[in-house]
Amino acid sequence: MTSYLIRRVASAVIVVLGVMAATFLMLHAVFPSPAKVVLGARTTPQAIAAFNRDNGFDRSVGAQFLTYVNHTIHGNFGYSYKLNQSVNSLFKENAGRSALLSGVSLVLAVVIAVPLGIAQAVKRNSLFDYVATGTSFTLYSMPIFFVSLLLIAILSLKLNWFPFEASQASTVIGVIKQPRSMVLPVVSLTIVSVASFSRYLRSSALDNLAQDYIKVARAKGLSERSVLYRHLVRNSSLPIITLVGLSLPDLLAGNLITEEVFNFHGLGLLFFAALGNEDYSILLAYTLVGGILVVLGNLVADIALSMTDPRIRLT
Amino acid sequence: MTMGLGGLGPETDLLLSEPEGGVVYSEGSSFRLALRSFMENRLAIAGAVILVFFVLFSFVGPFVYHSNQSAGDLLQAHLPPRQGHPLGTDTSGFDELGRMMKGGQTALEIGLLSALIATVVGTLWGAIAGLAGGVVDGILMRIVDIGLSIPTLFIILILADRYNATVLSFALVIGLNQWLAPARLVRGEVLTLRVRDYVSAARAMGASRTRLISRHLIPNALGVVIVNVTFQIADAILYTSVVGFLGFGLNYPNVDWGDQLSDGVDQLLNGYWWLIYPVGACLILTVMAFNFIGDALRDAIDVRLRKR
Amino acid sequence: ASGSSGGTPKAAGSSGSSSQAPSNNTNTSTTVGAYGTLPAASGTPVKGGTITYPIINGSTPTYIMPILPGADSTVYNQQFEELLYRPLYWFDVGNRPVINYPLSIGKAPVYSDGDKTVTVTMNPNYKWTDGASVDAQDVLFWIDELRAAVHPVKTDAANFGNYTPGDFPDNVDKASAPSKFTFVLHLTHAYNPNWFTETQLNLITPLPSTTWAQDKAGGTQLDYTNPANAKKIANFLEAQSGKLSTYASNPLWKDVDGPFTLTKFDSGTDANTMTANPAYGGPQKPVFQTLQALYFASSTAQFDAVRAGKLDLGEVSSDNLPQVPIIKRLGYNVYGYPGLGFQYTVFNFQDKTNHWKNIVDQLYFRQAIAHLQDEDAIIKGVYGGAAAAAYGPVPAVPATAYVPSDASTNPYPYSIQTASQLLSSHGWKVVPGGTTTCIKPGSGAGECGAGIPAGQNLNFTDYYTNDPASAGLQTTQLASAAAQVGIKVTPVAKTFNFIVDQYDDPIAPSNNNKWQVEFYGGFTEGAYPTTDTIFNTGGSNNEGDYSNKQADKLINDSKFSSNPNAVQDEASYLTKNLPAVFDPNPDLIYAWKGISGPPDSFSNLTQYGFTPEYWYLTSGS
Amino acid sequence: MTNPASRLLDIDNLTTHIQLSSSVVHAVDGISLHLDAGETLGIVGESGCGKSMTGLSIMGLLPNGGRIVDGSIRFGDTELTTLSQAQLRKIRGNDIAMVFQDSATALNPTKKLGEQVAEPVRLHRGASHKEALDRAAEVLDLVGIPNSRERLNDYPHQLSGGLRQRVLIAMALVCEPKVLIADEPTTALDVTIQAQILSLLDRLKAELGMAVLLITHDMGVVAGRADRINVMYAGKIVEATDTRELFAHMHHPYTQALLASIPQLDQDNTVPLFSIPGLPPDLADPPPGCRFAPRCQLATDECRTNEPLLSNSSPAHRYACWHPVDGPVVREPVPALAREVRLANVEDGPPLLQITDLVREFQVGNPLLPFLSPGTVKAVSGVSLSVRAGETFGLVGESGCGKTTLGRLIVALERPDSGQLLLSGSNVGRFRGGELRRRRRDLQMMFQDPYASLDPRMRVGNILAEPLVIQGIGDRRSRRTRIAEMLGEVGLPPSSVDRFPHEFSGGQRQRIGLARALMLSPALIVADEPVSALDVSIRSQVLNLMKRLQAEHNLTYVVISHDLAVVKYLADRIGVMYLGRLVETGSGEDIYNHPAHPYTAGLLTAIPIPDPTIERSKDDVGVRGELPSPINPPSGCRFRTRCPRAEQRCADEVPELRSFGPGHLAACHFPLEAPVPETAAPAVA
Ligand SMILES: Nc1ncnc2c1ncn2[C@@H]1O[C@H](COP(=O)(O)OP(=O)(O)OP(=O)(O)O)[C@@H](O)[C@H]1O
Ligand SMILES: Nc1ncnc2c1ncn2[C@@H]1O[C@H](COP(=O)(O)OP(=O)(O)OP(=O)(O)O)[C@@H](O)[C@H]1O
Ligand SMILES: [Mg+2]
Ligand SMILES: [Mg+2]
Repeated sequence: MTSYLIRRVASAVIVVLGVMAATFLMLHAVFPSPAKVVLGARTTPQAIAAFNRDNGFDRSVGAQFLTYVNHTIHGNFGYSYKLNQSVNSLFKENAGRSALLSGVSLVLAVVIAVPLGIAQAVKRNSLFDYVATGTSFTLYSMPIFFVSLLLIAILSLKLNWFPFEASQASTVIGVIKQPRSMVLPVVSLTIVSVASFSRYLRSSALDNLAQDYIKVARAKGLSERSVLYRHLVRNSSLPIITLVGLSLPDLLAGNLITEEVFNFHGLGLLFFAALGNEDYSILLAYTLVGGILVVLGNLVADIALSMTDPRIRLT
Repeated sequence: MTMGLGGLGPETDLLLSEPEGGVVYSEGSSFRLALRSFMENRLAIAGAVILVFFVLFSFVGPFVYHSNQSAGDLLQAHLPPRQGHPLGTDTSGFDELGRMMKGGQTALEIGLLSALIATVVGTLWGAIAGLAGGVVDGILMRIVDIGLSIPTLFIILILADRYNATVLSFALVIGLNQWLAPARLVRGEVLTLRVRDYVSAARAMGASRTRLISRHLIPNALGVVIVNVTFQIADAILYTSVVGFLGFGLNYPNVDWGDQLSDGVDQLLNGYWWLIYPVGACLILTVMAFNFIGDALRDAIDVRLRKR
Repeated sequence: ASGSSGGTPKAAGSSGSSSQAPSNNTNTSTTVGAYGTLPAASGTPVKGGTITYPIINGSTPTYIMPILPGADSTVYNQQFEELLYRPLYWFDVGNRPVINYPLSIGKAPVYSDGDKTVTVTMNPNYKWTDGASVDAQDVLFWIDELRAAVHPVKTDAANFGNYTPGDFPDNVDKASAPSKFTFVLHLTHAYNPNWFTETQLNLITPLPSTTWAQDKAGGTQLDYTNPANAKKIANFLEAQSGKLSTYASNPLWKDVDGPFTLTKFDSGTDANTMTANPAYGGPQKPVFQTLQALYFASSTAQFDAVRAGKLDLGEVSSDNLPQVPIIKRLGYNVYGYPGLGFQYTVFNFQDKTNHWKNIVDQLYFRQAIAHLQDEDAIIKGVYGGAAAAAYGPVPAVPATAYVPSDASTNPYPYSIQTASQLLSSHGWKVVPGGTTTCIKPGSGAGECGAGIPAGQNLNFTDYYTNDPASAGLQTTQLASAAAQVGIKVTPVAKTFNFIVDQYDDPIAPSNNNKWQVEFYGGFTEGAYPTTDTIFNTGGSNNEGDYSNKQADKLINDSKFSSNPNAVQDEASYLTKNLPAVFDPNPDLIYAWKGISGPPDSFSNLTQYGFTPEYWYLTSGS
Repeated sequence: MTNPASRLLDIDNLTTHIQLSSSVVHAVDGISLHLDAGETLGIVGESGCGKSMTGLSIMGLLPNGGRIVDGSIRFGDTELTTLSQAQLRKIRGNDIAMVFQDSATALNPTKKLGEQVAEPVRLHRGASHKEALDRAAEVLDLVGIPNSRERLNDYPHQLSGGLRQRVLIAMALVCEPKVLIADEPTTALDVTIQAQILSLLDRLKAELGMAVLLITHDMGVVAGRADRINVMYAGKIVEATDTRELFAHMHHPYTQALLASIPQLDQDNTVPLFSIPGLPPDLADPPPGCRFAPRCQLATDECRTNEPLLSNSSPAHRYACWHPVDGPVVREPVPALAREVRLANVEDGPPLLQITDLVREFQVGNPLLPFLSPGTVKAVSGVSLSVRAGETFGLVGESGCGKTTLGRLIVALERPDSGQLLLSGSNVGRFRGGELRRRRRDLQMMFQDPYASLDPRMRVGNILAEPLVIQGIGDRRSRRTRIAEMLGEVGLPPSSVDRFPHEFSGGQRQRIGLARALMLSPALIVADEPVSALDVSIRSQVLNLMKRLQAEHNLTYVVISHDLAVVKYLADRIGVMYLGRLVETGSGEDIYNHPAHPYTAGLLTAIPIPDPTIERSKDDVGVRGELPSPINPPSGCRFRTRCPRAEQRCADEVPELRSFGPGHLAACHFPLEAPVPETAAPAVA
């Protein structure tokens, strides 16, 4: 277990560093310096030179990267010239809201997908199964922004059931206080994951149904229901843990678009604006945080799995 | 087991005296097996039909339905469906139906191309990792992890800014975002394949590494890879729309469903429904078709593996 | 008041309100380029109440101190900060970008001693919150702080966005205050008075010299005339202005002379709330109580809010125009008008690849391209009529004192044939739909021109901003027209920032050979629309490195000669010589409901003028 | 005949069909049988003959599409076929319990053993959680699981296969059912464990006074355990009578053939095994008449047209055949080379293969961080042996003792960590790259799993051509002819070249595997469990084939199997492996008649003999306990932990191989035989 942890954490660190390096280099390849963007179009070459000098954008990429790493290690994610604020404070502002949105949708997705997938497996090749499969495929085949905008057009602007934009409250509590305004964003973010999760759960449940222990359970005289609840459900939902871990990147991406579409200011939106502004520090910080989240997600997933699934011994 | 052999329409060898080892029933190649189970899958058939339809629509359509796609007329912009413009015109004044055909071509091309890029890169990567094992494997797979940990949009937008959106560069951008999954997949496959007995057998005959790879590993990993390709195409087409939505779609004279849809979506509230729903349907149905097919293929190949 | 910004770069329409707008036939206004009608003040004013307006992601207030650093030198910061701190000169009378003396602290400046001395007398009614009146010292204080900010060079423009080396404050030799409400500036050269008034004096915003002259919170007031102190003070104020979360609480920013005081500021979104300042000394004190800026992630989100009737004042972007009828039904008034400035498709005169430099140097080629651009179709098809034709740097509308007489005639009207003839008459074999090639190389008459080899083609890439959509549509128009004379134009979408960052010869000389044509929008001009720094040789904003002796001379005159018509001459020359292809000037469109006020107080929005103090909530809303 | 009062189960004309998408499988076709209290009824038959379906029909647990179309199953006075699922459930696991074949998947991997065993108690007895667990512990004790209390909280993967099977049995017995259906309860286990489990079942049957329906394909298993036996073939019962009667005087040719085709320990291995040609019929469209007819030597047209019925024979001994036989085959000596003749071909002089102190250990855990690894698996630890050209060397031992690894070492698929491997004098370990590849042609291997050893994507033609192509032997035409010959030799139709592996039966695939190994006419062939994946009737076909080819081509085999009988039949000399060590080597006679090592003796006892008299006379299960972990094997003699004669010394010093006669070596401190005086044994057999 411990040795396993050591190993995983070690590789996690490597990955995170890799993410930092990769994003940093990519950014540099495209925008050697944000000077022009920061100083505005009416600026002068001298000013730009000066800006680069003052902010070290004239140094070698390697040197800049080292400072970046160094700052990051000390928990300093840099400063957004565009927004005239430290990235840390910007993240503090927004992280909560993003976490809320993604978290709720993720939980929702799992809560819906697991029973759905298992039900499909149990009733496989029934009408229900076909319908469910069809729908999940359809949703799965839709670009998330399209889903979101359809939801807005129909449920909000046509039927006026829900507000067209997410809660604008600046605190998480405030957001929670306006559940109606979060319905659409959450739904559109949930939909896509549900589709893919349920597919997976279905096949996992099918595999388990084929196992002898199900037959044994029946041979004990258990009713179908208890066979399902006592034996099938748990084993076939275990993979969801890994799945959730792996789906984090998609979740982040989806989150980004949903926030944009529903005007929900969280990290995604921040990132989105930053992309347009080449707001260096924000882009880097976001990708870094994203990377850490993903790595951590998988790590936690594996550990969680090892706790719930006795077969997996983390040696 | 040995039973059921005849299960699939036996066709005995015409032998005068039955050999000691018994007769052999013909069932055709494993490909035929797979095909058979594929054909039994209704969704798969649906997918195939849809796909064929849209291929014809995109590539044959323009010969049947003529429209000027080289010069748009701004004075004829975003007209609702009418005589001469069965699906109206888009914001540049191009005939929407004709545009959709053109867009279909590009979407399918990009989908295919980027899926190929992703698959080729991913397969090689995964295969090398799986075969080399040990430290090399460790390094290569870390790189994949890194790739998976960077927000796709970030990469796409960076690359999109760097490279001008042509069909090729577009396919590259998407492909280079998609190769990670197959890399992992193929590595896993190789890891299992390389310890199969028939590989040992080949080694025992003195087969060289290259032969092992080219004659045994690759052909047997192929199934998984092909399945993956179909999914990749689906994803790629989806991505075109996301990239379009972020404003890096293709430009005149090119166009693809992705940016048609994202342009259309801007018009959602303006009630220009003809710029949204038709192309939306095309995109979603096609993506869905590929998913159906991929899903069925996967089962079909499983059947082949299960068949023992 | 955008005038004072000395021209901020403007993404194609995309700044603030993406400014495109089709006039469906409801356009009853008679003025060219206007969209919708401008209602007269109506309804019975309600005392107090709250008026809401949008701030949109990327164009939110990020700086409060009236010396805006480069990073924060945007019209949005200006509008924000000018609600609290009044500039010496207020611009725009309605939709006309001219000095608005009734609203200005300074009276008309007096030039003497061969235009080398300026004397300004100030309106004594303006008071700081602490009761002290806004006087000449406050102006001198600002000048000293400005000097401190830009000297010794830290990152000059980084500390003051509108700084151009050699210009203000460098060109002020000495500043003095002979009397409480009068100050005198002695200049280093003789300048064109109009230029100096409308591009230099307009930068001035008096600062509370009696409360801000500190280097720490609650510190003693220092003698700011001592540069060392001035520097300390500047740094302190800068630092304070960096703390967005303290904007509403910091006592510094409580001392204002504008019509409002800041009471709430959300540093997460920059959404903010202001309340009327009873001590305001201007001609119109606000009758309503609260002015609230609501944050929106995108202009789409903003418009959704308008559609839902959530905003008293809203912006209408080109994408939303077909829905104007809907919001009108909700009771919104909608009005749009082009802002002063120009949008242009820039030629790169540096790119040597594929002999582009030699080709674009040829006036006939630039003319051909100009002939391929169909402004009328663009105005109708792309902007639905909500834009004004513009053929040069100073278009016919909005009306200023400087519009050249020929501004409203297009020297190069849309015509495929003319373009085609221009080419074939200069030694090109025009192949419609194919590739036009040079068959008569050489620099003589009827030949392609110096350095253009036989078989040369006319293909080029045209980079345009991916937002707003109109940019793409315009570029597509040009491309598909060009195709008809065998010129292959490849449009490529990039982010606004990428373009201004990468495809700008003075800034990124290394990319000189990477682009031929770009369209990222253009410039919002100041009231004095000289193209100094934009089209003069080596100008810091001369993106395409256009260089022309005659143009240089005219631009120089606009700045230094005393000729009052210098700008007109400059403009009409550039119009013909085509340093770029000038594009239609889109309207900035606003929608408001439940509020009213004098028409000018709404029409000036189109010039980035923001005078909510004139508004009031009408009963029944 | 037992009196009907004690009759528990009475099945009459049970017919079960399984509906497939395109066909109907007649899995069970009108069988009738009965089961009385306290008796064990054996059901034997080849794979796919409907044994399991019979069991599942009784339980009412047929797979999807499966249903009972006719007949009745009476349990006491209740008719099971007409009961509702709800009513059936009351009986399942309570009155009638079932033990399944595959202990690996038959336990829920994520539930504690206690829970799983207790479940039926709570269900049927309505016991409290605590009571149920107590009962579970009790039963686990009963099935001989050491310190069962603690085990309650273990998870299945923490148990060895043997223990898992015991748990399964416990689970079935926890409600003290009247009838226990054991479907191949030991097929997946090692002989040593199998013996333990079977005797356990016997004991429990007696203690709980229940009736057992013992389903198996192994005549040996039923011989010792069943009171009566039903022989099934292709969904029908072909013969049914009491055990001794059956073995002594079977009437059905199938029964006879089945018994004859099993290699037996006391068998003269110069005589080819009796074997049944062909394959069992496809139950989707069974042949008319007698279903065995196509494979029966006595079959006449009558057999092929109308079906013989069980009923028209005496109730004491029912059989369905038109041309009954009486008793086992009298093995008339088939023209075969007598042992002497065979051994004459075995060249003397330097051995073909000479292994000394071969060691192979596998690193477990992450190769990148060895210091974190739990240790190494001692797969092969210092094995020495030699094989002479033309002879067959057999390797036996329990699963996991290192047989395969040793085999792979011999054919250079694994590299030894230490030790030497000489092939006709030259050190194989030295060869690298091209040299090694060229030399490989002399060393070929035949694999255990007929499904994994052939590339599913290659046609048989290419599979057989591959060795030649790789070694660059011959041209297209010569290869084609060679392949044709070889197919003939292994008894496959020429048309096979164009077929894919999945089109062949298991036995046929093994033939292909052998053919492939032979293509290069290698000096040595390692056959790893060549027949253990095959059905009894098929098995003998392959064994005969291997023997015939050896005779014709004077091949040298190293045959690996966990089945001593198979090894003894094939091999001239036998090596017994235990936990990576070679504990005894000798001729088949030596090993069988006077084993020196207790482990060898134990193995012999454990092997079920298809002869009631012998089996019943056994008083000992042979080897008790389980195989220790190969990661840290016991010190000294590795067998000591399970050895009845073990003493302190065995823990302290590793026993040397000592000679017990010519070519008969064993490594034991307290051997069962007296070692030959001159103790200085050669290090090598
Ligand atoms: N789930 C199933 N679906 C379809 N056919 C099946 C299924 N299970 C078994 N069969 C068929 O039913 C027949 C009898 O199967 P059964 O399992 O009873 O044989 P068996 O004697 O138990 O063989 P084994 O010794 O391999 O367990 C075989 O022809 C088999 O192919
Ligand atoms: N590649 C490997 N990596 C790790 N351990 C291995 C490997 N191959 C074999 N082992 C271990 O070595 C030991 C001997 O394995 P081997 O397969 O040789 O035994 P065996 O006698 O062939 O067993 P069986 O009868 O089940 O085939 C077993 O404990 C096995 O788990
Ligand atoms: Mg069975
Ligand atoms: Mg083995």
